[in-house]
Formats: sequence, C-alpha cells, structure tokens
Amino acid sequence: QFAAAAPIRVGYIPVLGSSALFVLDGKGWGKDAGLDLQLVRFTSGPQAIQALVSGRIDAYVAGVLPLLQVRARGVDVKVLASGAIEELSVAARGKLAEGLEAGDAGNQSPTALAQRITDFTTTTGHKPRFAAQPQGSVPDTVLRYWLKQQEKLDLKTVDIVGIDIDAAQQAFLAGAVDAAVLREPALTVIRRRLPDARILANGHEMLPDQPGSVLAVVNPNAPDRAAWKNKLTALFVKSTTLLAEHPEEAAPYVTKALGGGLLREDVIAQALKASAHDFVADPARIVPGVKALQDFEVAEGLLRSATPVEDLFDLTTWHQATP
Amino acid sequence: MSLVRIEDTGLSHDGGKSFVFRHVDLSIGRGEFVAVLGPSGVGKSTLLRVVMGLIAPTEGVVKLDTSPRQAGTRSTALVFQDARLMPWRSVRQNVAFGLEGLGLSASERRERAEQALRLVGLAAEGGRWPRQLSGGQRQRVGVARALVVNPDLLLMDEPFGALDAITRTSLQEELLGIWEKTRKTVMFVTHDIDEAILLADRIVVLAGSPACVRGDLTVGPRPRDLSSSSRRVLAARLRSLIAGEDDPGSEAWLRSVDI
Amino acid sequence: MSLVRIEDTGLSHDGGKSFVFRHVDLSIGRGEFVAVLGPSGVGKSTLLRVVMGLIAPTEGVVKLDTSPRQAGTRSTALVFQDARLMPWRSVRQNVAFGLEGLGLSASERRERAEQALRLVGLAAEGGRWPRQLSGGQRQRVGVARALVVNPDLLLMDEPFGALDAITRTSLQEELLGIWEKTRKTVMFVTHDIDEAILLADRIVVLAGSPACVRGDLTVGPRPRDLSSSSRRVLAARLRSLIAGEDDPGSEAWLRSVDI
Amino acid sequence: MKDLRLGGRERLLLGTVGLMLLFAVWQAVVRLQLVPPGLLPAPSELWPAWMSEISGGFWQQSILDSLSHYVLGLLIGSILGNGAGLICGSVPLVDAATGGIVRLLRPIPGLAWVPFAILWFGLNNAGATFVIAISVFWINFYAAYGAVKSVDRELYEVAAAFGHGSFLARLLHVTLPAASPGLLAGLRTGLGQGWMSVVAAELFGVPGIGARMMQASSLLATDVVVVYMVTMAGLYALTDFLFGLVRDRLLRWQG
Amino acid sequence: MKDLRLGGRERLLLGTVGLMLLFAVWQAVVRLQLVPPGLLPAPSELWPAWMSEISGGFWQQSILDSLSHYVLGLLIGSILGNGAGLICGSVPLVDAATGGIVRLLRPIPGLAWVPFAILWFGLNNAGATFVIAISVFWINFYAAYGAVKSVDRELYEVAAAFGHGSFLARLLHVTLPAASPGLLAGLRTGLGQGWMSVVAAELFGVPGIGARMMQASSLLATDVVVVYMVTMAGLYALTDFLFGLVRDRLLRWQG
Ligand SMILES: Nc1ncnc2c1ncn2[C@@H]1O[C@H](COP(=O)(O)OP(=O)(O)OP(=O)(O)O)[C@@H](O)[C@H]1O
Ligand SMILES: Nc1ncnc2c1ncn2[C@@H]1O[C@H](COP(=O)(O)OP(=O)(O)OP(=O)(O)O)[C@@H](O)[C@H]1O
Ligand SMILES: [Mg+2]
Ligand SMILES: [Mg+2]
Repeated sequence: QFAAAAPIRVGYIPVLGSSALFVLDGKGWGKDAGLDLQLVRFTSGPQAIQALVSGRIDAYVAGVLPLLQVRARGVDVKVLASGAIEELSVAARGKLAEGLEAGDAGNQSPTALAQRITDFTTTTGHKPRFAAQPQGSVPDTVLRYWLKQQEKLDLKTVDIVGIDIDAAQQAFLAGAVDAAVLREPALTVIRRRLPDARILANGHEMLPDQPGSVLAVVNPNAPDRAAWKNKLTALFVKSTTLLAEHPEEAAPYVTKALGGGLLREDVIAQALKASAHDFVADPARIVPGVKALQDFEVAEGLLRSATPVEDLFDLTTWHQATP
Repeated sequence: MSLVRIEDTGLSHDGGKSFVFRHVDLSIGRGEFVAVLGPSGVGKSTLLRVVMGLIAPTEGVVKLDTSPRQAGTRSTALVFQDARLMPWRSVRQNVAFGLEGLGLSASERRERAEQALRLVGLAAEGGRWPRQLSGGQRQRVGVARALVVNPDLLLMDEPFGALDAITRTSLQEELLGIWEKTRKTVMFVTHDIDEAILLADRIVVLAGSPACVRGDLTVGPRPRDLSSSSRRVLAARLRSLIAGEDDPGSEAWLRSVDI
Repeated sequence: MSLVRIEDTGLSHDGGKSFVFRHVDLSIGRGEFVAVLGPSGVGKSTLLRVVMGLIAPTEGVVKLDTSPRQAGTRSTALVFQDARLMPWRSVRQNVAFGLEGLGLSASERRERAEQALRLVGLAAEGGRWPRQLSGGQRQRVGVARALVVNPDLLLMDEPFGALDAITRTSLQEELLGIWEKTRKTVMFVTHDIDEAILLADRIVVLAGSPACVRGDLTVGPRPRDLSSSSRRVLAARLRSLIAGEDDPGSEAWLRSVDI
Repeated sequence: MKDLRLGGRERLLLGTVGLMLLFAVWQAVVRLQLVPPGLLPAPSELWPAWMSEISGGFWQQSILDSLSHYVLGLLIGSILGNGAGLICGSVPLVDAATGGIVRLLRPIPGLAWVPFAILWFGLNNAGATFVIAISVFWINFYAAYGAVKSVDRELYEVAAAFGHGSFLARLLHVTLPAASPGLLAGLRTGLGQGWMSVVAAELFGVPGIGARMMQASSLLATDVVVVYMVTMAGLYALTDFLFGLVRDRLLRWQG
Repeated sequence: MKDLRLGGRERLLLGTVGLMLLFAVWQAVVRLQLVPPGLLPAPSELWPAWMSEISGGFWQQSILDSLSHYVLGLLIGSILGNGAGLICGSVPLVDAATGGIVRLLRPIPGLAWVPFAILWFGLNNAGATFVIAISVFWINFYAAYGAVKSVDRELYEVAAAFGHGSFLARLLHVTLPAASPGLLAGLRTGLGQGWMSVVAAELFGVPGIGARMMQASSLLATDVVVVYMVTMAGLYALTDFLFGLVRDRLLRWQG
C-alpha cells in the first residue's frame, strides 16, 4: 500500500513514560506490521508541540495537557492511548524530608504536611522551595493541584519555582530547593545519589490516575492515517501491557533509547519495576484527571477558557485495538 | 586646449560658512610643468584633491581634458603628501596598486613596479612592509606608485619633502628627465621655492584666507642656475608673495614673465 | 660633562644579522645644538629613538645625564618625523599631552599649550581634530608638543620638513631664540644642509651601510650668512660626505673645525 | 568617492519604512496562511494580546524584573570582559598563561553554566545575572582583545616619549582611546547578546520577560510570546539607540 | 616600551601551566567537598566516563554529527554576517533602511528561533545548522559593521586616485583588507559562539554533542556532561588554534 510506505514520524520526549514506544520500536514490531517508524526526540514539550503544529510529526508520545491547547488552536489531534499514569512524584530532601521513611511513598495527611511545612519555615526562617517547570507546564499544574486540592494548603506557604527540567534536578541535588517534582528514571538516580532524599508524595497521591504520556495522532481522520493508526495503537497497547507485566523484558530497549550508555540496565530495570503498575493504556482512565487539571488551570487563571476534554480523546480505536 | 581648467572654484569644509580657497581660476596646458607654492595650511593639498576629483568643489567647476589613455596607463595619478601607503601591502604591491585593473599580466605589473622602485632607489626594499620603511623611503614609494601608471596628468603633493639633498636632487633629475621625454602635464605642490624654480615652467602662488591665486609666474629656459641674479630676484618675489606681503594691486604679478 | 654619550652603539632589527648603524660614538655637551645629516633610510630616526630610549640598542650603551628637572618640565622630548598626533585628542589636547602628570593645574596646562600653539602659528586651530589639519599644520603641532614641556634635551626629527619657506624661517628663528635664551641641548635631524648650517653648532653626518659617523664638523659663530664662501665650501663638503663620495680615510673630517 | 551622508531624519524615515515593510510581509505571510496557523500570530493580533498583558500588570512587572538582571549582568559582563580583554591583549605574559584556560571555558554554553549558577548563587536574581554576564563577558573579551592587538604601535612610542611610558599610562592614554572603536563595537554586540541571554538566564524560575515567554510558550500562547519578543526588541532598540548617541559622541574624532 | 615578546614554545608552556593550575584547583575543590557531591565530577573521574563513551561509539558519533552542523552553521553565519555587516557598514542607504529591522531581529534568542527552524527546515540537520548560523551571524555582523566604520577614510582617497574608486574596488582594495583585523576578531568570537549554540541547536533531537550532553544532563550523569564540555573545549581550542595560524599569516603586515 502506498501510504504505508511513507515514514511515520513519531515525536517523543525521553522519559520513562514513553517506554511503550521504545519497546515497540526496539522489538521491531513496527517493521513487522509494515510501519516505517521514524522516532524524533525532543527535549521539551513546547518544541514537540511546535513540530506538531507545523506538521513536522505525525504522531506524538508525551504529556497530554499541551494537546488541549493545540486543539484549541484548531489543529485536529486525538489521543488514541495512554502510555503511563501517575508519573510525577514530589521528592524532598534535608529538613523537609526529616523523619520520613526510605521507600515510604509519602502518605502525608494534609495536617501532617501542613505541620511539616510550618516546622520547616520556623526552623529555617524561610518557606520551603519546590522546583517544578514553568507555570502552565504539567508538573507545575500537578504540583499546585496536589498542594491546593489534595492537601488543602495555602499556596502562599510554599515557594514554587518554575525551572527547566535539568535545572530542577540540579537545583535539587545542589540543595538550592527543598523539594522537586520529578519522574523516573531521575527519581531512581537521585535516590542513589542522595540517600537522605524522600518521596513526599507519589503520583497517585498527587492525583489519582494522574495523566502522563499519551499516544496522539495528528489529523487522525485523514485518509493516509487510517492505514496505520489502528496498527500503531494496537502495538502501543501491546507494549504497554508488556511493560506492566514483564518490565524486566523491556529493560534493554528502554535502556537503549533512554540511557544511551549513560544508565546501567539494572537502574532502568529497577525504575521500570517501580512503576510497572503505572503503565496503563486505557485512555479513558485519564479523562477525569485531564478534566480536573484543566478546570484547575482555568480556576487559577492560567487558561482563559476550557476546551471540551472529550473531543481530545478517541476511545474507540483503543477498544478496537484491545483484544 | 588646456588639460586642466579650474574655473572660479571654491571649497568649504562647513558647507559655505568659511572657505579654504575661493575664486580660484587656473588653466594648465598640456605638457606644462606647474609648481604650486603657498604657506602651510593655505589649501594646496586641498586644491590637488579637487583637481583629482577626490572632493567635489563647493563652487565652480574643474574640467580635465585627459586624452584617451594608452593601454597600461591611467589618465591621472597623485602623490600624497603623507605617502599613504596601504599598510597591508608590501612595498612592491603598493607600487603596483595603480596597475591593477589595467589588464596587465602579473609579471608585467611586477616588472614595471620593480623598474619604478629602481628609479626611486628602493629596488632592495620591494618585499618589505610599509612599517619597516623610514619616512623618506615611504615618500619615495608614494612617488613610484604614481610614476608607474604613466599618467597624462601627474599631481604631486610635496613629494620630496622628507628627502635628503642627495636623494632629492637625484629624484628631481629623474622627474625632469621623465618630463622632458614624455612631456606629461605636472602639477607640483612644494614649499621649497628653489625646488619650484628648478623644476617648473610656471609657478602659481596661493595665498590669503580664503586663498586665491596671488601670483602666476613663468620661469625661463632650462637648465637653471639658482645662483643667477635673476633667479634670486624671482625667489625674493615669490617669498614676498607667499608671505602675502606685497599685494599685487593690479594683475601685474599674474602672468608676469621672468627670464 | 656631556649630556648625551653614545658609546660604540649599534642597532639591528633582525637580532644581529644586519645592522642599521654600528660602532656609533657620539657625545653631545650640555647646551650644544647638534644637527644630524644623512641620506634617506640611513638610520637618523632610529638613532633618535635609541637616544630617547624608545628602542634599546643591540650593541653598546647610551647614557643621558639630564639634570633633575624643574617643576612642570620633562628631561627629554621628541618631535617625530611624521607628527604622530593622537587622532582622538584635539590639537590643544595633543600639545598638552606631555604636560599631563607633571602636577600642573588644568588651566596652567591649557595656558602653556595655547602659548606653544601661538609660537607655531596655530592659535586658531586649537579646537580642531588632527584629521582637520594640513600636513604642515600637523608637523607644527608636533613641534609645539615637544617645546611645551621645556625639556633639557630636545630631539627633533625633521621638524620643519613639510613647511613652506616663510613658516619654516619663522620657526627656525623661534627655535634659535628659545635655544639662545635657555641653552637647551638640541639634537636636530634634518635632510636640509642649509638648515643644518643655519642652526647648528655642530653637524654630524651619518652615512654608509651599516651607518656610522662619517663626519663631525663644527660650524662658526652666528649669525650665519649662507652665501658666504666658507659656508658654501662647508655645504659642498657635507654634500660629498652624505653621498659617501669622499671616504675620510683618516680622522681628518671628524672634529675638523670650520670658521 | 560617493560618500552619501544621511541626516538623522532621513535615517529615521528609512528605518521606519524598512520596518513597515517587514511588518507588511509578516502580515501577508500569516494572512495567506503560508505558515500553519497557531505558530506565528499576525502583527495585527499582537495588540489585543499586549493590552491584556498590560492590564494584568504582567508586562510592566516582567520588564522591571528583566531589566534588573539585564542591566546588572551587562554591567558586570562588560566591565570584566573589557578588563580581561585589555589585560590579556596588553600583557603577553598574562595572555600566554590564560590562553589555555580561555579556550577551555569559552565554548561552554550558557545553559551549561546554569548548574554552577544554581550552586554558587542559588535560584535567584544573582544566578540569572551571572548567566547574562557570562555571555556578555566573552563578546567583550574578544572584542577588547582584538582591538588592543590592532592598536598602532607607533602611538606607544609617543606616549613613552612624553612621560606616559608606564603600563597604566599607556593603557589610559593610548590603548583605551585607540581601541575605543573596537571596544564600543564589542559593547554594542554585548547589548544585544545580553537580551538574547535573558531567556536562558530566566530558565531558573527567576521572574522576568524570559520566564513569562516560556510560560506563554508552554501554554502555546504564541501571541503573548511574540508580544514579549517585540518588547525585547523595543527595549534593545532603545538601549542601542542611546548607546549609539554616547558612541557617536565618544568617536567624534573619527569624523 | 617593555614589549616583552614570547616565543611559540614559551607561550605553549605558559598556557599548559595555566591549564594545569585550573585542573589542580578543580580537583582540590571536588576532593575537599567544596561542592556538593554529584554536581561536579573531579577531573580524575572524567577518564573512565570518557572511555566508556568511546567504547560505546557515542563519542565519535556525536563529534561527527555536531561537527557537521557546526562547520556548516559557522560557514553560513560567518559569510552572511560578514557580508551583511560589510554592506550595511559601507552603504549608508542600506544601513539606514535595515537599521530598524536589525534592531527588531537582533535580540531574538537562539531558543526562540527553534520553532522557526522546525517550521522552515524540519527536524533535521538543516534546522540545527540554522540555529547555529543565526547566533554566529550577529557576532560577525556587528564586528564587520564596526570594522568597516573604523576604516581610515584617507585610504579610500588613495583607492579613488588609482582607479579603484568603484564600490566593488573600494570594498576589495580598502574595506576588506583595512577591516581585516576586526573581521578576523569577529570570526574568532564566532568560532566560540558557534560551539556555545550547538547545545541550543540540538534541542530538537538532532543528534550530536549538544543532544548527548542534554541527555546526560537529564539523567544527572554529570561526568559525561563534563566529558562533552571538555570535548567541545578541545575542538574549539583546535579550531581556534588553526584559525590563529591563518590569522597571523593574514595579519603579518601588522607586525
Ligand atoms: N621595523 C623595521 N624592520 C626592518 N627594517 C626597518 C624597520 N624600521 C626601519 N627599518 C629600516 O632601517 C633603516 C633606517 O630607518 P630610519 O627610519 O632610521 O631612517 P632615516 O635615516 O630616518 O631615513 P629618512 O630620512 O628617510 O627618514 C631604513 O633602511 C629602514 O628601511
Ligand atoms: N576636514 C577638514 N575640516 C576642516 N578643515 C580642514 C579639513 N581638512 C583641512 N582643513 C583645513 O583646510 C586648510 C587647507 O588644508 P590643506 O591640507 O589643503 O593645506 P596645505 O596648503 O596643503 O598645507 P601644508 O603645506 O601644511 O600641507 C587648512 O587650514 C586645514 O586646517
Ligand atoms: Mg598639504
Ligand atoms: Mg627618518
């Protein structure tokens, strides 16, 4: 078939949540199914979005929130499957992490957290600093959502700084911030480097079914898309299932795509195992989370108006793809 | 008929408020050797630059009637008062500057440059950079650069100013020799009255502020003996003209002929 | 006793392979006015720069015995052959350059600079930039810059090279006047034999390659008449010395005394 | 020499015409949909976006915040850069000794300095200032170095002959004025470079134009992004214009 | 004038001593734990990291990839920058007409050009080359512009007097050679600026040193980040050294 011969350009951001893409590419499933996949790596969301808007990529594996903005701008893009949920966690160090158990996933009751923050402020003389990405980004929104909606805290009791992902990690390592919103595999790496770092809240606590990476396709109804979008979704779901069930089997591919010789396979395997239950393909699972976050952004004045969330999701393709 | 016609010309650096020179009228016939004398700062260099077309006169016109040139020559060339060599060109390349773009081969250019350098006594310095030359040597390179293009009209601005008596005499002789052979038109600015009398057919004196032509004298036949009494009278006259001491009053001094 | 003692001095630009001058021996007494004559490119400017301490001699030593200076003066000053004004300083600021750092007040500096400018006939040009001056005007600024610091030892490198006869004569007279009043030591490079005879007590001729002192002649009492026969003999002698025509053979030419 | 000189008014007129043309082409490109919609707003869409930024007070605040990093970073970078360039250019010993270090440090991108800025200064204005200063530093360093190297050596002789032969006097009386056209060209390049680094510097979460641009960019508010780009251009044009006045005054002697 | 001139060997020696000193201080700072561990590796830790990058083939491949963007971007940026600078510097009309546009475009940071690079060139090497070219362009533009403006006007008279009065001849025979010290200083600054922009240029997945550095940085592999920083420094030192040879040859006349 002519259309299938054209390469499918898939943009992605190198995070653990995109693992399904690495597995299906690494295992050669795409080729077996007659799909010529061309993976394009981005280091940040805005760049991937710009490529998407200018029609330089056909599919996208990254965070879901920016896609709402893209739709609002009249670009027809649809989420076909979810890749991972509950990716983001909040890590703390130093005074703010004092007394927390290693390996303990937060479990802070609102009052306990409020107390912890007050203690911190009185002993150190300044508010705890939380590093996230710039306002409007998913990590920032999720962090605020967690603090305000889940923990019922006044956002004025903490300092939130919006910085670049790398800078956030480095600031956390250097002790320039007391907590940071992080995701795997950085979490695993930092835990190894900073034995006193603790998880203040895991992804589930921040927002149950917190939306993470998704598989989205641009102009899904275009005739040339029809040829491959179902196949790709099916493969993506298959990989996600593999990740959830046999993470150790996926480790080599993920290591290759993500680590590129920088991370040992056992670190990745550890990270994959730690988040195995987060690999969820059903797009319907994240719809409420997306809604909640969007509503929150509107309430916070970050967005001028909400876009209908349902329109972003194409739930039928996933159903067809799931045996 | 005349090669250079300067007609009621004036030049101002400030758009007409004050003039360097004004109402200058001067014609130079083909083959004439004219010296321009005048006190420092009177506008001699400026006049040469106007004739060369480097600056447009504020008033009046300058007409040049240079003949269609021969191959490998330029119609006019100028020796600058301050040598003005291109510091990034070797001495030889500086001399060859005017030859470029005349359709000569590189070896022809080089040969002609070497010849001009020999003429000014710098055959051995061809490969040096300008900064490695003495003051007098730089000035001689400037002379060679102008001579090498064999111009119809040769404009020289105090070309021998920084030279010792010997080198100067030999270059004066060379210049006269070339002039006698080729009968180029020469306009020669100098501050040296003896030099003017020795070389020129005609001596034009610029003086005043704004300057204008205050004397235009013809010098007698060559070879010239500077110690002859008539020459000494001429020199004294020129001196007082330059100093602006005796005001001509009439046109008497202009075109006055001296033996 | 002598203010300047140049002892067996040599200078090479290429580390000793070839010398500009070599085995130069010369003493200049306090208050003497010495002219240095020599063909173009022989090393006159280089010698002055060695005396000034701007370049170290390759061989030999140069000793200066300048007296502890008066307030507001410098022990030595140099007039460069090519004016070398600082293009970013106005004419007045250029003249005042040597006065800075002498502990004078701004108004004193300004007053002395104005006075020096009047001396060289540029009182009206003080506010201009160097690029707005004629060649001769620039050279005069260079002279003013050196005179203004009232040095014990005044080194002048063809200071009147680009000047017309009138300006030149008046500046020569000014210089002689200053010298007679203050009895400064002057080392005066020129290519003009008449100028040397007119001004100097003693004339040193540099010639040869590498150059050395080929003549050292004392000139008789002032005022001097250039057309007297003894002067004419002296001029002829100097001419042949510069040309390197007559080799001294003996020490006869050195220290030969002329009326 | 056809040395056409333009008056100040003609320059302004021509410059405005050039800008108008640019805006016209831009508007046409967007209107004719030569770029995908959403990627580049038309100039005419900027006005409402600008108004809403102003009425929210974001615009004024961002400018104030960025100006403080910019001015300080520019000052520090320019002073140190010119100082180091002047010294390396005039003292061969220092030049030789620092040659290796300069080559090691020079190509480190602004982004790579961010961790050190965090380490040394924390996440605050000082860090942002540091990142701007670094990028401005290099521009000025090389410009000053090159300018010093091309000073006419004969002028040092003049200084020495008139009692200004000490290192400091030569620096003050020859190197600085003679190199001033080059130094000023470097400063001018640095003025622009500084604005270019404001964005990288505010990657730290320090508020300002750059942070606001990134925020808008992550919300795909391209119109707001462009409003701030134009704002930066305006601020740059202003600083550049004022600098031009100072420069022309300092270089009057060049005519 | 104490004009101490150093021979090539002495320069090299001094430069090496300077570098050694830097490395010694660095090692000491890390050993004495003056920086938090994990943020800056000691020089001695770089060797194993480097070896593992080499054995994985990443190092060689990244260098090759980046070199191709770098060289091309540098060439394009330098040629266009010098060309535009020369023209704006010598033609007052063009200068006036482009003045506004230049001021508008100049402060746009490299990062902000990335979307346009994506739009115009796609996600490939051309986009990366474009981003590098832009940053190199401005440096060269201003250096060339400044250099042209400070050319001694008297030399144009010489050119005109010897039959080289046309615009092209003046450009070739006066502007270019007289401005060459400034142009070469600009080119040299651009050499470094180019390496600094490699990181920004490779933001969108174009492989190379910058992409690899960012990848390592996001995984907190600081030793690998520093290996690539040192690699860039080495490459820059090499290009700068080779450029220095060419430069010294071209500027022999300055002595
Ligand atoms: N930097 C240099 N490198 C090599 N040779 C040089 C350098 N500077 C000067 N020279 C040479 O040294 C010689 C002496 O130069 P100097 O300037 O002292 O001559 P001069 O006697 O003053 O001549 P003039 O009367 O023409 O000014 C000349 O032949 C000149 O070419
Ligand atoms: N750019 C300028 N702006 C203002 N005045 C100038 C400019 N250039 C020259 N002048 C003035 O114009 C007058 C004539 O200068 P010019 O160089 O023609 O004199 P000159 O006769 O050649 O003198 P000299 O014999 O000293 O070389 C001088 O008074 C000079 O100061
Ligand atoms: Mg003149
Ligand atoms: Mg000399």
